[in-house]
Amino acid sequence: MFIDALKTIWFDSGFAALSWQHLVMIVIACVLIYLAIVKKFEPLLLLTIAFGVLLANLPLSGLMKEEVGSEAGGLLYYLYLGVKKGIYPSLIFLGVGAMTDFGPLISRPSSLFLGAAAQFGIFIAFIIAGLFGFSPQEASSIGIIGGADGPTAIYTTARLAPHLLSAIAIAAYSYMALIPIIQPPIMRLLTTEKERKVKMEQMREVSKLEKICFPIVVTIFCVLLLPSVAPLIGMLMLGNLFRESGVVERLSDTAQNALMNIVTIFLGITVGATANAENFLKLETLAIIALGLVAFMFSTVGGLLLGKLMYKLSGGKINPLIGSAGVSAVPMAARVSQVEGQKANPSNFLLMHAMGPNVAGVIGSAVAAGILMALFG
Amino acid sequence: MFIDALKTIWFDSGFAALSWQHLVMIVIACVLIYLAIVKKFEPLLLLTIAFGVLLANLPLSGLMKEEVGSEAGGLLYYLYLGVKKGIYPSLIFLGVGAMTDFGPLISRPSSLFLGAAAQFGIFIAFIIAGLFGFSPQEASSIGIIGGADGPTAIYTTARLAPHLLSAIAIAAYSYMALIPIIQPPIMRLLTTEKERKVKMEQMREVSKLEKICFPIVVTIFCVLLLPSVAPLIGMLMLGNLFRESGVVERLSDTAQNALMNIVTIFLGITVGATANAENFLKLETLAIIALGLVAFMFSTVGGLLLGKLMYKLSGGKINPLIGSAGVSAVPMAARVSQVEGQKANPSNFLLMHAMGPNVAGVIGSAVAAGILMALFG
Amino acid sequence: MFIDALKTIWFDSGFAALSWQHLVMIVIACVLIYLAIVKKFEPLLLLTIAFGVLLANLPLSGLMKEEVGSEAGGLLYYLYLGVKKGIYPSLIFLGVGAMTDFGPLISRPSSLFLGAAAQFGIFIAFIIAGLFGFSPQEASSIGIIGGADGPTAIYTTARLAPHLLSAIAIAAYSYMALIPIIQPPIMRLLTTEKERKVKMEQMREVSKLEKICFPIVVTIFCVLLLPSVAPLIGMLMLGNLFRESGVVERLSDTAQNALMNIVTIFLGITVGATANAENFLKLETLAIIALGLVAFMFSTVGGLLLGKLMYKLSGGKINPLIGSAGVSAVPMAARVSQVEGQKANPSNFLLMHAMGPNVAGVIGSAVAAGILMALFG
Amino acid sequence: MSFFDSLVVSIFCIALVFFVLISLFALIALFSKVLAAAAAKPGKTSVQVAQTAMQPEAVPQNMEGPDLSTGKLKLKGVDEKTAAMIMAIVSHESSIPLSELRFKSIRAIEEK
Amino acid sequence: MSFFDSLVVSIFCIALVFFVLISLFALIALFSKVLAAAAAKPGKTSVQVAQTAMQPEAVPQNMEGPDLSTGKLKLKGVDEKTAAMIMAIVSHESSIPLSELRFKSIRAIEEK
Amino acid sequence: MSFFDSLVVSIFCIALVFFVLISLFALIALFSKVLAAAAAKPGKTSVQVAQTAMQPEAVPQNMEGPDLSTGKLKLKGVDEKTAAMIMAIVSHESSIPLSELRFKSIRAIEEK
Ligand code: NA
Ligand code: NA
Ligand code: NA
Repeated sequence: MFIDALKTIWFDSGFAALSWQHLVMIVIACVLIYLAIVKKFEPLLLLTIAFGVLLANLPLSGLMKEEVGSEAGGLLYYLYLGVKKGIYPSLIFLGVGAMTDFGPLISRPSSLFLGAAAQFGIFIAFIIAGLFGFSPQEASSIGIIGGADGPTAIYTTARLAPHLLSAIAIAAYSYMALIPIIQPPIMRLLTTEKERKVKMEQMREVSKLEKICFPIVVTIFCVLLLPSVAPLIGMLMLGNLFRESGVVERLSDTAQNALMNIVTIFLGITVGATANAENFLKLETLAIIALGLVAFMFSTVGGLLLGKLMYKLSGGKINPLIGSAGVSAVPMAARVSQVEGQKANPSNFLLMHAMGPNVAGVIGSAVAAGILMALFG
Repeated sequence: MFIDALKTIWFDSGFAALSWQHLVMIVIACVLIYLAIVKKFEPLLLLTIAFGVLLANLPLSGLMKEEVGSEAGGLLYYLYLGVKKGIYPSLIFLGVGAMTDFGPLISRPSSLFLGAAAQFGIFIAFIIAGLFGFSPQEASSIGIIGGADGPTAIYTTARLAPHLLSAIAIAAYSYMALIPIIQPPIMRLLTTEKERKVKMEQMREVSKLEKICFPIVVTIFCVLLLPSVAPLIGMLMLGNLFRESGVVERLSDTAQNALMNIVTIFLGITVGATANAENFLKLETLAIIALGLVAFMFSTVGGLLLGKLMYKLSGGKINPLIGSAGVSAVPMAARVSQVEGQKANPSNFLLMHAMGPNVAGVIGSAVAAGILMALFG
Repeated sequence: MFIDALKTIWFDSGFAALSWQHLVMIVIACVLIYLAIVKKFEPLLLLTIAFGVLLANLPLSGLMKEEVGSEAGGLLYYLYLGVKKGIYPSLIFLGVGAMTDFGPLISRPSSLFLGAAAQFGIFIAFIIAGLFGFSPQEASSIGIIGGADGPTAIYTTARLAPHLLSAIAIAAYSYMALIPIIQPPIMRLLTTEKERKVKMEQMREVSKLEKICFPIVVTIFCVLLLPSVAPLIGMLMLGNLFRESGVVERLSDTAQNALMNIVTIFLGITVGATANAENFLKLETLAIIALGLVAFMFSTVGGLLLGKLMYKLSGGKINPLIGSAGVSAVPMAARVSQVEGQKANPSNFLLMHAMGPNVAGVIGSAVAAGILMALFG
Repeated sequence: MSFFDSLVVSIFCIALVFFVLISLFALIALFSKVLAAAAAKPGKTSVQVAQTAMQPEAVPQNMEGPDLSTGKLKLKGVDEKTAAMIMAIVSHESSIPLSELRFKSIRAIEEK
Repeated sequence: MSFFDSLVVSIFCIALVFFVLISLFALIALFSKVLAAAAAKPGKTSVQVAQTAMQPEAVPQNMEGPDLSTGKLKLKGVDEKTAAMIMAIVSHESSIPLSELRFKSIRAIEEK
Repeated sequence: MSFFDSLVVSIFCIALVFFVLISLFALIALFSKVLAAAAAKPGKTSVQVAQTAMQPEAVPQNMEGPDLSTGKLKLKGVDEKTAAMIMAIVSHESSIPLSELRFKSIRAIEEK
């Protein structure tokens, strides 16, 4: 009889339901955990996503089971509602806004051109994805990887192509972590030694008043022009207003810490949990990963090319290396500009100059996402 | 064709849908932001509310769109559920309770009389609002502005007259910030120089045991007598028990900080977002603002008059200036008593004496709200 | 007329609806508050639960009123959803995982045997509860008190026998606090002076890599074997991975603090609020309290007996006193082992050795809960 | 609602507010007296002792939800001035800047 | 969606991105100028004074939602040792115990 | 459920609990051995180097989510032994028990 009972337990256990696909997914989860911990690939998100992938592929756990009638759903089903309804990415943007200093952007607003140009890869990937047979919604979500901005990519994908969510989120965060490997070759290829050596003038100080007006003006203008971008830009700018107003430090602190961390945990684990074997182990996923890389590369190219143009137009005052920082991936891409600039000229200090395009890139990706959602949402 | 596409974008944009009402609301939002940041009018709430007003009046953003069937609602619609269901004000009261020291009240329980008298304005405003044609539910919500207590006003209005929510919340927080301007003239008018000079006796020390018993006793009595006030008084007193028990500092800390700040953000932005032009740009709103001021003034009068009575009955031991602190608006009103007392007699130190009526006023407003909800809910 | 109005208020007040059962429950709530504050019985949970009991037994407050149609429910009804859906206990386990150092367990994995043996009481109580006429679901929930692990007990009971929730939660946390009184007599009874004097060898150092692999391996194995335990073990191990990975300190910190405290508040007050008089004032409750004690005692016995066996098999190297720590009740039970060991031999330092079985007991109870939920869920 | 009705309701309500707060006054005054009377009697020491026995000093690291209150300093048997001095001395002696030291509590060591 | 359509959509979109960000550029540049012009005029002092009057010094403990920023001290142009010294001196000079003082940032006053 | 059924279920369950935890024991023992064997081989250094290259020191303020862990002790230029010694000395000098002191970071003061 014990043998029978053991058999029952066995057949009700996940071991009996385990397929090779699950095993592959578990291995993928472990690789992602490795990348997050040892290689420090955006660990806040990637470690959490990876654990979500792991949990989702241990069969029969029912963690993502939908609530039906009076029967309770799974834990991750409930937590996932915040992704599905677009709440978590917006709240993360609230924290990002409270962490972001738009000073360098206000000081040199021409950074915005670079932040626009560095969305180039989004559309290259969009076109190629279309050729691969992805629907416009899917192609938009894939393209947005090239925005190099996690919450924007997750928000857009949750709206347009939720079945691709985990692949796109993983690709986006992985490539953001790989920025120091992806960008430098392109930067050296497209710029001359002389260009890279350019030292930029010190930026003017930005007054507190300008910093306070900035989020208000940007909100009014962007949300009026692209209503669909309101949750992202609105929350980003509210967080920034918390920061710059100087009168609500309590809220700014909570937006950056407790709230953002809680939301990050819930977002990461549930985005990961959408990566069940059926959704993830497809050629599509490989295509997404390839297209994500393409998007990152062309976004870098776009930023650099406009950087070169501005170098010329400014009579050599703008170092084109700051263009690649326009992809966002804050602050990693700006650091890469700094490192490459210093390699060419050890006394070069581009970091603060690159922060302008860097934060402009966040706005740029959100705008691009808003346009795509308006067209295909 | 590009022209056509641009036209489409334009006609789908908020610019095309923008009316002069929206513009007025945007200006109002900016004025509120100015008051919050520069004039430091209760910035925690007012800055957040103002940004909510701004977002709600950038047309077509759909931030407050209701969820219908399987179509997702807007971000602020979901966050607003916590206001609609009465959850946020209660949770803020949890934090307020954890921050409040009822020691001065326990030390001199007669402060409670002042906390009762200073609800006078609620009912004056209630009567006048009735004359203006407001329904009893609306009149109650308007009156409760005179309670000088934000969460109570929001809780009551969300229950009784949700269409007036933003106007009442803005009025309540604005007048609370204006307490140092509203109260002093009334205080000087109604009290004599001699009364204002009264120095009060030092209060007795309150034992830890008394402080622990206080929230329990108050909860039992108030909730038994006025069941509708349970969410407010219950949470206020739970927070205070966290504080005074001394054994759950973790919870007390979180109730005051992470939880309270998160809820404040969600509450503020969604209360603001109810201020769409149709609701807000009405004569009613002006009436509410006028009545709110009346309510504050008569609450102050009520507290002062009873203060004068207690001055007489006590043989001149009670300084009537502490009466005006009974309106709550913690701790602003108590500070005003302190300042006025010191003006009359530089060696006068009324602050701790005024804290008793001040915190009694919080209980008083909640009781008044409970009664009005019981009658008209 | 005033008299009439006062009558109305009176008859609508809780005083009129107050029964002797309510009064008994209020007294019970006050006793629990006393135990939590003065006797420091697990105050984080017990103080909050006790206040929930208090609120739930002040009649007519409607705090637990269900939402019906468009009519809003009570505050605690909404907060209770997190218990009903099993979300809160899982999130608390996330924090517990982030707080727990599994090092001592990895260093001496044989601790797991003790963590298994110390679940003995669960099944003794299960059998006796069956004899008393409890259903298998109820008997499982009662038995799980012997797991000495609050979130596990609450999770299991919310799934299997929600009507017993408050009684079981109160019993579980109370007995956990009473561990220093319950265990020592049993420990002295079952062990010899010679056994208690055993000094254990220093444990080997555990590498960071082992600590990182541990949560991953445990998750994969346990969730595969017992899918129903996924929410508890999954979150426990995710929290531990946050801790040990060393790359997401932000998340680890929030899981241990802001998130855990918020959830603790919501969990405690709503679990307490299920204790209405009709549910709680029954003979069943007394039976539960008695059976809970039996469960704790036999769990202790189980751990000690296996400890004695390991003492013999190891040739006297294992001090059987660490066996009783296998009941979990982290870290109280490990401290009791330390104290008793030191009484027998003042130079004895068992604490770290007892931490192994102690944390193994957490896994053991979760596994036992998973089995019972798989059988009777 | 007519003016007269409003007036009646208002008078009723403010009376009720007074009634509730006066009742609270009575309750608190009563409680304070009862507690003061109770405090006059001793007898709490046995509880204290039992409590102490239940909490051995050795606390495993990180297992108990460390007290993470935001930077409150508990002073036991030390006045604030002394505490400030101790902190300055510790900082100086250890060459660790005060901004890096966190004091959780300072209590006088009772001499037995 | 055909390749041609994709291309057209993409060109349209990137153009629009540029349009939005260039508009923002114009707006910010405009605002900066307006604000700079406004800043040239004085007149803010009266506001400051009124503000100060509204916030008497005496602040009751724990009533106002104390600033609970997580205890980070920002140092600008000052090393930590100096900062510790400054804090100790301030504490001593003011007779306010260090536990009651909260330093938010210490920055070197640049000599001009 | 009859007593006999309960008994059988219980025996089955406790056996299963033992089975799961013994399996975990085996797994952990196995893993520890595998990891110990793996650790014997070197070869991680290249990864370390690459990693370092990827994180230039210059970190823009406030952009990265500052490290806000509570109560971890950061050591900079001090080994753990020295740190322990420093902590013991501070504790002794100040008569403040170690459990009451919280050190946020200890860093060597570089002599210039
Ligand atoms: Na971007
Ligand atoms: Na009031
Ligand atoms: Na256990």
